[in-house]
Amino acid sequence: MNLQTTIAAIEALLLATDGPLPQLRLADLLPDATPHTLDEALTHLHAHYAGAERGIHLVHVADALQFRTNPAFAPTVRAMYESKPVRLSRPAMETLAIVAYRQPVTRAQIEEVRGVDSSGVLRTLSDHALVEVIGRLDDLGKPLLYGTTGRFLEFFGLHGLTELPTLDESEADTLHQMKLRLDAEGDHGEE
Amino acid sequence: MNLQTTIAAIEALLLATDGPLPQLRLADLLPDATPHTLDEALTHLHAHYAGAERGIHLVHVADALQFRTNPAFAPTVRAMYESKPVRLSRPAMETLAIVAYRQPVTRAQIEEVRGVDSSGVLRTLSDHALVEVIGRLDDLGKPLLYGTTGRFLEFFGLHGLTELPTLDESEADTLHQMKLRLDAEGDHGEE
Amino acid sequence: MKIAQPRQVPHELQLDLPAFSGPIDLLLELIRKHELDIFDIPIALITTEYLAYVDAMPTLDLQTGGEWLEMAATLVHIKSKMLLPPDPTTEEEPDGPDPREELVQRLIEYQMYKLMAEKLDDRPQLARDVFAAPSRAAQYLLDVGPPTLREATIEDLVKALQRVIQRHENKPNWVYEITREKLTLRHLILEIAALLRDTPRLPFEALFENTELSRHRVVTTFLALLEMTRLKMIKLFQARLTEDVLYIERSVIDIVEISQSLELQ
Repeated sequence: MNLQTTIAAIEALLLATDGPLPQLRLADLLPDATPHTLDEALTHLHAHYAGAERGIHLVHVADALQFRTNPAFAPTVRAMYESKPVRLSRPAMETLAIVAYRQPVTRAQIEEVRGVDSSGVLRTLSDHALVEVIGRLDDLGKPLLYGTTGRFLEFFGLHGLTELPTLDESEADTLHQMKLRLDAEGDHGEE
Repeated sequence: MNLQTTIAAIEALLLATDGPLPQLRLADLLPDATPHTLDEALTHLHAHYAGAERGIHLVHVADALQFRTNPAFAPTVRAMYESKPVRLSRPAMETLAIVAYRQPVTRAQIEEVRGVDSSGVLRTLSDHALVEVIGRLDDLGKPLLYGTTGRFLEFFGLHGLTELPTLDESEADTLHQMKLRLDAEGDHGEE
Repeated sequence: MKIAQPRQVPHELQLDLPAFSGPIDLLLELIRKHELDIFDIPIALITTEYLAYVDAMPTLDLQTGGEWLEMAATLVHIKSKMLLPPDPTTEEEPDGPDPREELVQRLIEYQMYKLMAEKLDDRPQLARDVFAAPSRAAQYLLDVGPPTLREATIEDLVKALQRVIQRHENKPNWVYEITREKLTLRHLILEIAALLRDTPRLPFEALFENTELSRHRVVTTFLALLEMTRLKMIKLFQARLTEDVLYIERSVIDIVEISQSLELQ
């Protein structure tokens, strides 16, 4: 299978797929293309479906590929759907951030940080398949441990958890300083 | 709106559309593009998404536009659908459970129980031939009634609906109360 | 259709507190507003403002606003501790731990996750900022039949139902407008109709397979069968060879539809 045909075949598969298409599946579905040709085709497609002047972008989510609309056209696409933007509420977003950065985490731990009952938001988040129970803590009452799902990666267009946004330097620095100070004060008390 | 942006916007709309997109609707959605620019953009796109070396073709269906896979790749696309085992999402599973235990049931009744719009999941479930329309409720608007299919039984290895597992007493009771409530609403019309 | 309100902030409070997702969030905002040093919070000022805020909440009771009151209590407690002279009878050093320390720790930690949440929120989100092609499965299904499903067990289905049920158990506002007996009859007719939809003829025993056998159920099943026979929806008959088997046969096509529209008095 030559490069041009491989590119076209991948285009067709990506249009027809019912969700992100795992790269491994791609190789299965195109057995006549050599790994090298596949790589070349993907490189071509990544370059081709990208940038401000394209309406379709090829994105990588959790080891899978998907065509998505360029975020710049979100208002136009929403107008077509005649829908309001779906927004996670602030409490949901906070809870999700805690789960994402601290997983595995129990509900009690989340509530300790947030200071409010979080059972409702956790339920909403699992209804949306953004978080799920990934185990139980070996502790009194064996509380459930929550983690993020594959859908979470898909939702935020992340390749993996390592791609989670980090605090920028000044933010991280401020927080670090604050913690240091807190520790120092905890050790020596205040004058 | 310049030509390049118009082309990109149309690309985005055609990727995201749920069915053929009427040309008139396109003009509505892109009020900043002049008719001339729109024409030019469409001419460009028609030339671009065509030919043996493309996996995506832009086709005209009556007065509407749609991206379709190049028919040459139909076997590959079919292979993708044939072999890829799909996992039912949590919302799909829940909806399926409601249909199974509560059939015949209307979409409104399902949504009443789930608290969220369920048209998408219901479509997925009928795409998978797990639920189907089995009649219409003799009520305002004659809403469709959904039930499970033969494939549903096959999928779960059941000989008949009577083989559906029973619930423990308190669960059964809650379910029963849910039914009472739904039936009551069914009798008195839904809001 | 009803959209569930996020539960962690009670509905009544949410009206008045759109900006704060909880008491810690409110405290952070008060600190920001007054440009206070988080390590040296004037606890009297903050407590007064916090209480004023909580006081302005339209309806606050222990059920809906527990966390807000709890924080108020914590603040008042810290304030009282700071006002008290060090207790000479304890071993505590005069410059013992600052009573505000734990609160500060919580504020900092919360602040961190709040920042993370904002960053996460800035990413393009599916169905909000970016859109994928909708499922084109239907187009291909005509050719290839429905897609293969990954194995799921009947337990998965039951678990799904249990989730739905559990959610409902906390829902207070259920209306019962119709007597249980009448509905049970209707419900059983629908159940029998659903069974007959797939299999036009059923042995009587099939109606009780895998169901809890109770007197009430058996009696109601009989009533349902009689009612359905009366309405000419089904026929009852016995097999000639094995005379002990009672069969129920569907005698209409749209049995489910007909059953659903039954008016039972």
